[in-house]
Amino acid sequence: MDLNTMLSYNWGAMMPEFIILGTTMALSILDLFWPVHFNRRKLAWFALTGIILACLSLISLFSFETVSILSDTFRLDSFAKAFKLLLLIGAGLIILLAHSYEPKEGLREHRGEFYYLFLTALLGAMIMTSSGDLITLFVGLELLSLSSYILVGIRKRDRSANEASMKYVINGGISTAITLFGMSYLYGVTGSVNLGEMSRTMAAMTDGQLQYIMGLAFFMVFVGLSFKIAAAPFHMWAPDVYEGAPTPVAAFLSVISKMAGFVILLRIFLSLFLTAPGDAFGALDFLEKNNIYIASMAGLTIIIGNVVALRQQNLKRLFAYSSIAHAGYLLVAVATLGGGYFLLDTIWYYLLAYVLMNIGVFAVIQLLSSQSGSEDISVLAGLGRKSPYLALAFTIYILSLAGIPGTTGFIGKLNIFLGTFITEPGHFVLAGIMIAGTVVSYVYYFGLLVQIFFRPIHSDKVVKIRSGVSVVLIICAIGTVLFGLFPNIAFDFLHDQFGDFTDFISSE
Amino acid sequence: MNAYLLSLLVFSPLLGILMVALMPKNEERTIKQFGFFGTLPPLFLSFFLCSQHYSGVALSSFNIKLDWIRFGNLEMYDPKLFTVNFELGLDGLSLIFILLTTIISSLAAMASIYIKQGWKGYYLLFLILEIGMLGVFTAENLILFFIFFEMTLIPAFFLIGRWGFLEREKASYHFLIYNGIGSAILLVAILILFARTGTTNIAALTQMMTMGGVSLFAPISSSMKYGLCLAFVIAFAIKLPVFPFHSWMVRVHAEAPPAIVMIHAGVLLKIGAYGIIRFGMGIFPEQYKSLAFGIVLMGVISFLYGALLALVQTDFKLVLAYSSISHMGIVMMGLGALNEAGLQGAIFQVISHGLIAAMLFFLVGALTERSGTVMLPKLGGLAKSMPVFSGFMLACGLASLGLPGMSGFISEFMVFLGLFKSQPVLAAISVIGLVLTAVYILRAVMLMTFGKNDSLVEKEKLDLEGWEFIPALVLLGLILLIGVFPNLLGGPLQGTIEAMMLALGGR
Amino acid sequence: MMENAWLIPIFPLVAFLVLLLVGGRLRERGAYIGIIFTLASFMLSLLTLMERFSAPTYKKTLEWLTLGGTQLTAGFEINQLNALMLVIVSLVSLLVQIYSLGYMKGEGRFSTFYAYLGFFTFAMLGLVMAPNLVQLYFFWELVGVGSFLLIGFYFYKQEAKAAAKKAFIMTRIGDVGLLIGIILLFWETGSFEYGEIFQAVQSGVISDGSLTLIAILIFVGAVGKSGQFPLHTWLPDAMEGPTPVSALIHAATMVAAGVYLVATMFPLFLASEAAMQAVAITGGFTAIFAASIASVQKDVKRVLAYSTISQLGFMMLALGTAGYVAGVFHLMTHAFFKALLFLAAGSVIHAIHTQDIERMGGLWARLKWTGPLFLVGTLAISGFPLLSGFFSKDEILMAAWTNGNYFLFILAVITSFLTAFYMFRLFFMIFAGESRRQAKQVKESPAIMLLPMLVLGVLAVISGYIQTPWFGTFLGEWLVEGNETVLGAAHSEGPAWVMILAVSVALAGILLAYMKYARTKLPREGLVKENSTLYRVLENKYYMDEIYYFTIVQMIKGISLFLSYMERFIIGGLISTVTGSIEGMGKIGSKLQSGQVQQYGMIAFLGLAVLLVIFALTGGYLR
Amino acid sequence: MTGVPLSAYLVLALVLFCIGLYGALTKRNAVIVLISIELMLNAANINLVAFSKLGVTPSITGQVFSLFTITIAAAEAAVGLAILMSLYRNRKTVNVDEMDIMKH
Repeated sequence: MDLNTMLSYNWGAMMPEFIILGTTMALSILDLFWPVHFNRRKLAWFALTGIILACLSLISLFSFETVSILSDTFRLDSFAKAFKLLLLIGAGLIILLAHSYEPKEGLREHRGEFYYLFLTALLGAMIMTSSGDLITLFVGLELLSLSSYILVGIRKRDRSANEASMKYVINGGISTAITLFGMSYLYGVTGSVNLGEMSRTMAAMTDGQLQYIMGLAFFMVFVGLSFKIAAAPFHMWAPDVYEGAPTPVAAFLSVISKMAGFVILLRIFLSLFLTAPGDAFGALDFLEKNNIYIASMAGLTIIIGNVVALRQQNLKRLFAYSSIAHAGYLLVAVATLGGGYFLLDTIWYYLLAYVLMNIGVFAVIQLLSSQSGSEDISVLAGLGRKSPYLALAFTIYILSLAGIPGTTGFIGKLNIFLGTFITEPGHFVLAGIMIAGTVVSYVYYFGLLVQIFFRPIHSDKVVKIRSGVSVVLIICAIGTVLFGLFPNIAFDFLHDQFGDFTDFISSE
Repeated sequence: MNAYLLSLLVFSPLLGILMVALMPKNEERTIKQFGFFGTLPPLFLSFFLCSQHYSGVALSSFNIKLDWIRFGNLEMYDPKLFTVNFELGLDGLSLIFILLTTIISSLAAMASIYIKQGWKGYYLLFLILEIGMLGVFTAENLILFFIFFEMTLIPAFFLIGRWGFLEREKASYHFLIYNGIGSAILLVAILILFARTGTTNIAALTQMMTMGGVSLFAPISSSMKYGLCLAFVIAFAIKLPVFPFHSWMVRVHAEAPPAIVMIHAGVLLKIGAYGIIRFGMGIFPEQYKSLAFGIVLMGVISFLYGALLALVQTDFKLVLAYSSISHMGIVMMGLGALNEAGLQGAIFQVISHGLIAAMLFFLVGALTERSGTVMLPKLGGLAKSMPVFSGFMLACGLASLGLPGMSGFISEFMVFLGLFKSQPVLAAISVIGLVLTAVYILRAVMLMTFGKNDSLVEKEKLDLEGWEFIPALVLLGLILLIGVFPNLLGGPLQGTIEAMMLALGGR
Repeated sequence: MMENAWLIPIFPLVAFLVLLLVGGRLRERGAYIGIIFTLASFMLSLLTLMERFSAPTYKKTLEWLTLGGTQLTAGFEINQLNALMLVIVSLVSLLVQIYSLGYMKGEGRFSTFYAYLGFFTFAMLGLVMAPNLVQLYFFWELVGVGSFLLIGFYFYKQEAKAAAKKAFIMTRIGDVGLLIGIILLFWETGSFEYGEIFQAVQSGVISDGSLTLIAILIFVGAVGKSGQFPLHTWLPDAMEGPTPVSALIHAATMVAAGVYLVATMFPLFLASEAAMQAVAITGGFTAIFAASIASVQKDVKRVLAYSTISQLGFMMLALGTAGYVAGVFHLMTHAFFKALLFLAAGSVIHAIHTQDIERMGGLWARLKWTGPLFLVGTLAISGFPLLSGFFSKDEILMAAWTNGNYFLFILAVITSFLTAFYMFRLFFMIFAGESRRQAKQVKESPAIMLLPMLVLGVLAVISGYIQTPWFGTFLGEWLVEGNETVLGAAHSEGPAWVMILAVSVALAGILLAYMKYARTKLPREGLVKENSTLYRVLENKYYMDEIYYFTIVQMIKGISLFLSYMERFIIGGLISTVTGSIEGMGKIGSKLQSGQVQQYGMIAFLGLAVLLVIFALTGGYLR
Repeated sequence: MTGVPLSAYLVLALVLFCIGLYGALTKRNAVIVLISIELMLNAANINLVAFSKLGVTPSITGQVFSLFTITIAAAEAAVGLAILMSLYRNRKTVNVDEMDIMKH
């Protein structure tokens, strides 16, 4: 690989990643050399600028043809574009949140680290969306994971933060190992790490033995990635880690990291297992035949997430379980493959909704908990009277999470259901579990609203809202309602820009 | 102009919302006034619609259809597939329900004067609730219907939980969860239809389900049609509510603020009946026919069960709650009768009970304001201290037990007329309920108004006064009007009923 | 005039509305509004009746309710029967209202009282003018409400409250029967109109079974309204209402509505032998049953109430034995003399402020007008020759005899005897014997009360002469005119000894009463000993109330309580089981979340292992 | 050397993986847990290398992959130990089972 080849690559395709990378490096250098007394908070604006630039460059890449560079390890297809956009939006919002994050003991000198670690994590996620082979995929995954281990524990002197990050490392390490082990088998049966090639080899696979190993590998990869998306029974780290992590990091884990998990899951499933034969005769596709496993995990995740959330008193833990449940809903879409017509629309839209509503919720949690020093749900008490607009915004997010019409959450769920019903026979049991889970979720979601509107005021302290958070709150609230009432804004955008994601599998 | 009139009607409470929202939150008087004025635009618009109808303008000319959502990217198959339009429409049935909604909303807004705190939030939610109700009755497709349906749920949850009586939170939870289950079932049914046919337009679905349409995707088997029809019926039976699904509603009646129960009993429960007529009967006439026996049975059980339980309650609100269950049983009986008399009777019963229940709860509100309780053992002899109130109460009670000359009689008469034709045995069993109804209503009303005057109400200035006459007189007037000239109500319904009967296959 | 007959019920309605709206301010003057409007109504009724003598039946209907292809109509019809009823009702109502002016003096809620009376009169007039069954039912229930309101007029009295409720509910039971009957009839004949129904009945399209069923159901309605056994218990209690109300509603008009109903539906009943039997037997049994109770009651109004029940039974008996004319005739005469009796009793009560006849006596001298008028009424009801009751009762006995139902005939004769006995028992106990009060305390009623009584007294004497075996059967001929084939003969011819028998049993009854109560020649306890079982049974009205209380009322209460426990425990338990199990799952879930990271890993590993094992064992063929 | 079949390497890797998993899930000392995780990652490396040499379609990419993996494993170990150190500073323990202030 000489210089000419290097230069012949269309590096423009990696523009957003380069921008993020550049910002990260700039930030780390700045952090290193700026005087100690200099407020690191300002670095957030650099980071935000970087993200916005990356976003703009990504938008300018929309018209870019699908390319794959670096011998097909990095692909810029519509799938990558679409999900990168979501990642960047989410990251931008979280940076704004982090900007006004003020834990009791303060972040002090770690604030600078926080921003560039955050960006590296983002970079990892972005690479995952674009990766065209297992190596980049794995590297991206680990970049994301390692950065988030540190982010979780960035409050070095906080005991629960230490514990959370330790737990995260151990669990994450195990999951990485399992994933990698599965990937090694996949490599073994195909002899390649390039997704395109692998998919071709696997599609032509007739040897029952190899198919069997491929099945085992599938489960290992799936389980390993399930840690990332916190699907039951691989979800158990999530509540503890969310609780111990700084609120913006919890938001990051529950939104960006989970989104990355789904993206990689889809990448692998769709490019490898969709076309792989499910049995020796090749009558059924692998995914089609084995979707019962995914479906039962989805069901389990929904049940556990919603049911255990009922008993939570800590806001972050509660939303950890809530986000577990939402992962379950998304897994339903994966299991049913969106009925064959709706898969990517559904997941993209749901993740968009999820970004908006969940970051909104975490913004409110951050505001309230940093003010009162407690994360108990009683800090919400009387919010409706104390600061009605904040309460209104929170209500919007909650309604959206609960899937009430008029919000994005509803349209998202609706999409998932369409996918479950459109095939024959429909996935009625799964849909039943999902709808039952939704009803159960009303209990705890509305329990929060009960605190806000029906209970007497918890403390008279006025909630001070920094501009960064208020921007997040407003964007999330407006987005939630806007895309809920006029989802076609999002759908049309998706279809106009990315069509049917037809360039997903194609590779030269 | 006509095309936008309906959307204007549905969203006209927004004007009030805006006005109330702009008020500072301590301006009690102004907020209450604006809140009430906010219910007037829809009221006048609905009157206007009604007058248009009577002057011969076809109701369908008010229909509106705008592009809204398109799910999936299936343009290459058929651009109309999986589209959900914003489409509102009107027919005789919805016109009647809209009138009921606007009238009761205005009166309930008036009765909300009794609300003691949090006026701003109250009226905002109240007006949102009204938008939801208006939307439910005009929605032309299932998704839109569902959206408006849920839109009634959330404000009602807050209104009950925040402004209700002692156990309000529990009541609001029960309300939420039961209705949540109901709407979950509804949603599943709606989405199965949507997923399998690619449309949610009610007319198109009716066409497909009865004539057998072409499905691009997996077809809807006939057993699935039964399932869907049953799902619709159960979902709306929870809303109505009938016997096994009623316990939430009892709590709501007992704990919600009376003005909200006016809306709740007056309009919200009626969505159940509307839904069964529109979707259960409308979309799946074949399947509905074979479920009819079960529906009637459910109705009969509710009718008797509600009446029997109302007999032993000591809280007047609970008496009314069980009486509502009982009366909704009559609706089910009518709906299951599968003939013109039954269906028309059921619709009449819906409207009539809406008015009567609204009036009763208005009176409950007025009494609570004065005595602080509506526990029957604590009341008595109100006829002496509050003769006018007692007169209205008695009139209302009589209306409720189906006295001729009042709206309740017409509906009960028609329902039984219909039921004796199609299910004579069940009808014969259920007539016991007519006697029981008289027993429990007289018991409750007479415990309050008759007897020795030893109740808590023993202060000066007790009787109804001033504005309080307006809701009472308007409602009583409407009850009497329908009772004496039933064709005023029956006229606009004929078209809808005929169409339904045609689909059900004759009388 | 007949085309304007719809105004007849409208007048009292207007009075009702006016009094309701402005009555509070008018106070006692409100009474005049009621009286004037009722007078207008009476005059109009009279004119209508006059016109009806020469003109044919007039009927006018308007569309009322569209029911698919069927149009229900509302309107009015003036035929012989209801033209007559209109006059009776409006006349009695008018008289009672005039009477009340005196009787209710001092009552604070004067206008309310007149408003209720107006409402009742409206409903009753509407009932008799109804051209179809739906409208009849419509007013049928309104009449009940009028009665309910007036019985409960003294709302603060516990007894009045209970009586009002009982009256409404007991009659409601009957009403339900009527309603079912009407509905079934509609499905059999396709119409609610009398004419079409009768046509259908005569054309024989209805099977015998359903015909009988329908007729009996309709009769159930009549049983409730007319206080026939077994739904009679409300009527004596209804005496808690003001006495003029008892005269109007529970003697002359409303309770007669049942008889009117059977008379109106007579062709239907005629078509079913069994239904006729049922009517006759119920009537006959009720007649003697009530008469026996009346013989021992001590409350003047209750005696009259049981007497009313008994007389209504007579009328049913007449109808049931095909004596259409006899029934209607007795209905008319009874209206007059029973109203008279009640008003006179009211006058007595007004004078001495008690209703207990054992505390009365010797009032003949004090109540110079009331006494004779009461006597006239008593004689009339006892069937004393040449008074109205004599003729009408005679007509009934004739009908029963000619119908060939000898058992019922004997019942009727015994009842006649009992009637004479208990009525004169009442009379003598009130007016004969020694006075137990100071002269000053007892005052004759004012003229305003006496005048209506006088009018009724005259009518009680002369009204019988429109249908006598001697001076022609004008009433009967007119009533059956045009319908002879259906309604039967204008007059039942029978052996002359029937009349003699009737007179002699009446006289015997009077004599017995005279001996026992006026002369005290015979011990008062001669016939039935006090404290004997039979006496107690009679005094407690055969324990009917108690039987109902302990069976039906208690049973329903029991069911209700059982259901409310079921609601609380079973349904509530079911709900809490569901919520509890969900909560329990949550509890287990959060217990598993022990904070031990290695345990998390273990669970995850187990998850993986399970997936792999299942996949391995099934070879990936799980589906 | 060439006589060793692919399956032997695969079994070795599997055994190593299981040992690592067992250690990670049972050992109290966090350091050992981290080491066990390394063991699991290295088991995967053995697989990769073995497949690269003896797989159905041998190729060099497997070895490239394992190089990446080794690097990442190192980074992971570093991060893990760093976190463990800061934990130790605050808690004076490296026992995994004492890390349970957040639960339920």
